[in-house]
Amino acid sequence: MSTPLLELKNIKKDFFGNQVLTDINLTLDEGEVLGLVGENGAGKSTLMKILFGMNVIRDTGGYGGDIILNGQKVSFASPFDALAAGIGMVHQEFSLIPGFTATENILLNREPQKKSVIAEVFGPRLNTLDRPAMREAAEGAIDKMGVHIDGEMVINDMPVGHKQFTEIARELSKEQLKLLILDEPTAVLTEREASALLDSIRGMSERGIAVIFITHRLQEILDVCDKVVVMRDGELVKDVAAKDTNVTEITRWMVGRSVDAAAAAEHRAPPETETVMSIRRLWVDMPGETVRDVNLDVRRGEILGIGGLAGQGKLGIPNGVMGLYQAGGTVTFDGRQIPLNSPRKCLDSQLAFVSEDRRGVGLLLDESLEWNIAFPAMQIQDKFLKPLLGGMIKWRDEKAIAEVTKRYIDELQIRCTSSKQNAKELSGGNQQKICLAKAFALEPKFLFVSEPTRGIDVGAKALVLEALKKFNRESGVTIVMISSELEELRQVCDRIAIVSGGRIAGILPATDSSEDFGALMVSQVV
Amino acid sequence: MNMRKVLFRLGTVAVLLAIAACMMVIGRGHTVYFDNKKLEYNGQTLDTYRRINVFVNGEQVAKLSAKDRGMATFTGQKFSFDIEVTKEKGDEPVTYTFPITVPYGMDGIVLNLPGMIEGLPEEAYASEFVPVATETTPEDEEIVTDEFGISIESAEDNAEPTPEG
Amino acid sequence: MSQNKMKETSAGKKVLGFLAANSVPVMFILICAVCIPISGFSPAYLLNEIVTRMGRNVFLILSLLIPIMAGMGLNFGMTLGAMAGEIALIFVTDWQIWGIPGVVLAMIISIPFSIALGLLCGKILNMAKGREMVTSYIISYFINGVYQLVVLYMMGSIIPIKHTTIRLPRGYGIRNTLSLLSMRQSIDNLLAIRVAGVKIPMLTFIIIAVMCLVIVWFRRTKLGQDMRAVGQDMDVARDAGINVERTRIISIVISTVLAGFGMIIYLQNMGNMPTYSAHSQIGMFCIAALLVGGASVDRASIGNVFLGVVLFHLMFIVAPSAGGKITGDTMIGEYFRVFVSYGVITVALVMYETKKRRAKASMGEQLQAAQQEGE
Amino acid sequence: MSEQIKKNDGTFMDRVRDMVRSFGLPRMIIAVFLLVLFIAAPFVGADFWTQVTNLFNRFSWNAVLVLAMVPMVHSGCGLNFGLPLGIISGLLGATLSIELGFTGFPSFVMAVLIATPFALIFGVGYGWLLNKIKGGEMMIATYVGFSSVSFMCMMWLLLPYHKPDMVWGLAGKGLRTTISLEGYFAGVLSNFMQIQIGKLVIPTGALLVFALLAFLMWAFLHTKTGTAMTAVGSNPTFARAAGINIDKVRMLSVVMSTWLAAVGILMYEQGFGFIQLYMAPFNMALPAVSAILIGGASVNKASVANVIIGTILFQGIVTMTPTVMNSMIHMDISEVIRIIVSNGMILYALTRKTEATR
Repeated sequence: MSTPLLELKNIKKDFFGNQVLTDINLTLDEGEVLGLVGENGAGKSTLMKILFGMNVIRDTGGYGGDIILNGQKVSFASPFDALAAGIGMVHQEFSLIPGFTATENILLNREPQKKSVIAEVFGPRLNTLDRPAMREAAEGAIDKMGVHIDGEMVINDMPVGHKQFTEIARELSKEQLKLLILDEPTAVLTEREASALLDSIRGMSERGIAVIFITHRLQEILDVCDKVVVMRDGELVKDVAAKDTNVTEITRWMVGRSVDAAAAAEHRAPPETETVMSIRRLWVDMPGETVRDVNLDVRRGEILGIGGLAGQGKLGIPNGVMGLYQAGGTVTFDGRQIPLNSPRKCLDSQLAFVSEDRRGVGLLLDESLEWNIAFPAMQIQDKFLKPLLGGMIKWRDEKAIAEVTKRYIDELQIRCTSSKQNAKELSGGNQQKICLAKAFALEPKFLFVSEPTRGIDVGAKALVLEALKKFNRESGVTIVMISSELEELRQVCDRIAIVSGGRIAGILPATDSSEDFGALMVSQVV
Repeated sequence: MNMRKVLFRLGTVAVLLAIAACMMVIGRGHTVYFDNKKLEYNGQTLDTYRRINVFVNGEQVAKLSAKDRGMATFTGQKFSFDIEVTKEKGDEPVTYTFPITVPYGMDGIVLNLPGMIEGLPEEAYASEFVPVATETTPEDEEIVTDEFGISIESAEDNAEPTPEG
Repeated sequence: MSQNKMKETSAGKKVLGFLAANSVPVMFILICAVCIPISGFSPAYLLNEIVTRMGRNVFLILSLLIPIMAGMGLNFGMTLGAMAGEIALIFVTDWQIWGIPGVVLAMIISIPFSIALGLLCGKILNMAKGREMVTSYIISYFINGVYQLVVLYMMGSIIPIKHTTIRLPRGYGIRNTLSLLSMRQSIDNLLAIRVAGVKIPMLTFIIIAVMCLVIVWFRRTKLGQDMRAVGQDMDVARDAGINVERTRIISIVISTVLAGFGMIIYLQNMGNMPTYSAHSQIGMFCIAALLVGGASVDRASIGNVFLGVVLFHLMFIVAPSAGGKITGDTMIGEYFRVFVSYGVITVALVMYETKKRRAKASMGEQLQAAQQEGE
Repeated sequence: MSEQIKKNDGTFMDRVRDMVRSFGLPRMIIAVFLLVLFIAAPFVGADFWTQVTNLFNRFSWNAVLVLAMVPMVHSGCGLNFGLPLGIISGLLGATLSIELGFTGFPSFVMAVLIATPFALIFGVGYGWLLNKIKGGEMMIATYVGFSSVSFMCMMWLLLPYHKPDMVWGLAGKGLRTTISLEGYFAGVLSNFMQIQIGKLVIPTGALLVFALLAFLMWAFLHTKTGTAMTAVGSNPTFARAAGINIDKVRMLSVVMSTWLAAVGILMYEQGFGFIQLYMAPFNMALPAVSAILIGGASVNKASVANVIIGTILFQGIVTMTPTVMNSMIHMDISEVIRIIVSNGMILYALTRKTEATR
């Protein structure tokens, strides 16, 4: 038997002690199409980043295990090394120059050139571009792809699908290409474009190019792949031939966990109370998390989870309701309609929000913890202020601020040198606790918590979830928690709504089986 | 390849330097002053001429009566001019052609024409022109501007005014 | 019938769109159209002036094109090149090199100064990505200080300056005005032809034409392509293996060198050099002229340069006289044109920033439309 | 006992090191340079107390202009290169007050009162513009300043001023470039409660007015609105999520800055004794900007302390270099040093990575 094109042996990776990949082994033959599936955070992207030699990996301490390409052990110092070795990757985000034509983009920085005398003096960059040769090379790559796009069209004028194809053609135009990684390429395509892409993947495979195909659309995997690899929690859980499996099975492998029973154990019965917030026909323009037509009712006193795959719009819901991104539709809270696109009005109605973007939205990184915690309460509810001159002047009450900060530091076990420390000096977990404290200080009736455990360590995770639970139980606050980690939602929430394709795909009690949630997650993926 | 590139670059620099050097030679400007003045040399006294017309490239640049001084400018080191000399009133003008070489470092040279006509040695008729201190300052010259600088410079001066004493 | 009407409205829209996209040049055409008759200048005079000013200024303005291509905005740092050119001219004047050789020599001498200053400017701008313009603007002030230090204090004391005529009476430093009489209009006069009383400096125009060709050629080179790529999206260009920082520095260096040449051409036409103020406003006026020609912060063409020079300088010539005729005070017109120069840059900058913000806000409308369709 | 001293020493050294770090190298260099100038002053024959008096005077003229930087830096609008706009309001106030026939101290008060509505109107317009172009404030502010100055150049000629003290004698109309304030408000603050000890003269009144304004600024930053302003500058998204109307806060900061600039120029004129019109306000922004930066501010952080330190350092260099450097090396390079130092400082602030990310 010939040596496989690519072999991964015991690949391990941790981010600062956080194990994200454990002992990944897989092989890939020439011309083979491998479908890689898994929930968000399962480790797919990290694995691909390792394979592609991305800088993040090296900056965070490298990886363990071996990558063997064509029988030789390789270690890429940068994506350029990976490219030279014949690995191409099409990322989720477009990497195209908007004002260039498809041809120019396909051959970006690899343009055929005509020699000129001036270049001898000032270096080869003063060679003129050989436009006809460029056109020819680009057309060759487009032909190879099998989907026709106009090489002379400027990227800005293209439909999204064509941009995606331009990226693929760029990889194909590289002579040495042996392995192509496609990271959710169909997410932005229409159905027709997607099926064209699948055809082109088959074509590539016939030419001997191996393809790693990452997608949430499981049917596509079954249609085009030779084998399916399922990852979960940084482990490779299944490696089977595509013809031997089906969508249900794959879903189960993706979300199924051995700890199922334990997680759901301490659940109370979901409170059967009246609706406290009702969302109707909500759309939100949040880049990458577009919400299309969401209808959702939240019951008083419950913890509602919102889950779903990344990019499906679950983050858009709280951001839209709280007015951080442009939104439309109606939101009624406690019988009163809440105007959208106005954070102030939401906060005045005693709603609060802990953003997923801690550093961007959640914190004043250059200010003290005291400011961070007290600021919204001060601005919205006039807390921590001393009226001077008969209320003409609202003076900051440093003492009250320090007190409340101390209280939360103790309560949430925030590790800091003093309450005057700048927020940016804290670790991720402690920053998250500050964000919670900020929301708690508002004493809201209703709290949105978005990705509360993203990027924090296990200990802090448990503490944060416990704090939320306690806040709900003791103060009777309704909480809507958004998270990519289904298991986390199932630990804390009473009910879980799954968002797929910008819409609510279904709401299930937290005690339902993982498979049911998994099926909902992939039901309307766009 | 790399060697080649270095060579080409050095070549370019050399060419530029060569052009620069060339320009410095051919563009070097000199001023020639023609004197129709008495000259004493080795006890010999040469008298002025009644009229000397100086031509450069066929163009008249000076018309010198006795004790006059004329002026012409040229670039480069070699310079040739023609003079039309009228000794006394009514005489037929005599034409001479003089090629001279001006040293590179010399901005201006004064030529005593009577001396040259008599064929005296160079040190007799040629001397370096030394500008007198009371030369016209550039401020007196006509200043052409693009009106671009409109009173903004004065604003700069005013930005940090000093208290008036 | 209705179709016809639709066509009409779309044509109307097109005209409106064209006017909106070219509002600055259109506005200037209007100003000129009003001011020219009032000013009372003869067409021959105006034409003569325009041709002279074109020869004088176009090269300088051309130097702005390349940094715009590389996405670095309006290069207020072109002043640095102007200073390099001036330093070269000081030396050439002191060495008494006259005429065209003097101009050529000055250009060659300016190159190393321009390159050094350009490298410095490029390096600093790379440290201040996203605020290139304000930084390059401050750099020009900063280097102006250094220039003064060198020219006003070091020349004649540390740097040998032979001729007392160009030194200040105190012995060191260069006089406020440097006479360039020896090379005045030497380029302009060579090959100059007169057409209907208008002197056309052919050699200058040939140089400008060659420069335009070079720019056109440059756009087609690999480096030009890289610059366009860097200008549009630095991250994508970096991912594709283009050395973004180096490319940006090169664009500034080229611009500085060209500005140095441009300044020498400009000053040989003027025939004298205000040593300490010649450069201080040149950047502003070149930028204003370019913007008047319809360029924006991220897009400029050779056509913009020529149109800009014509319109801007027409305004410049007629404004004082027209202002004088209207208000009885010529100073009004002079202030008016200064105001217009600054105003046009302000307007261009504001339009650029608002356009950048507007591009981001269109997605929401789409979503709303989609929902309404569903209803 | 001795151990305790050692410990104190350690913390002291640490504090010095911290101070140096937070102070920044260029600021240290400038401070040391100024110190050297002061030490050298007596040796080159410059009288120490005269120098100090000069510094006090200069400080009292300029400090309010520098203070005008603070609100906009706090709200994240960056350095207010558009200072001339506020200065113009002040100039309008001063000229109108004289035109209306006020003299002495009342003319100063009237100037402030008249300047205020102008500053408010200009500030609102300017703030509205800056809200439309978030991210590109500094460059546009610069050119808004320039445009307004050149626009006012026309206005100074055209507005119907008649007071003989102010208009061109021959034409009888059009304001002069420099107008003497003798008999109007020249020195009305500086001479108020002036303290004279030997050669040292302290312009108490002017310093008190600055102290009052500085105190009000400090107090404002401690109120609810002031806190919101700081938060907007520190992280606008955070502030928006906390229900702050960012545009309104930024607008307020711009109006405050413009008004302070108007008062600042009046303070300057009362000390200087002259009103300077036409292109004079043109480059007034740069010295103020560099002064606050020298005082330790950055593009989005500034405090009243920065204003005081910065003004002292900057004006110290401006007053000391001519006298000291000239006698030392017999060259008047003070102007050049001022240009290099002030613009170099602005460049340093603009290129700082930490300060560039907002």
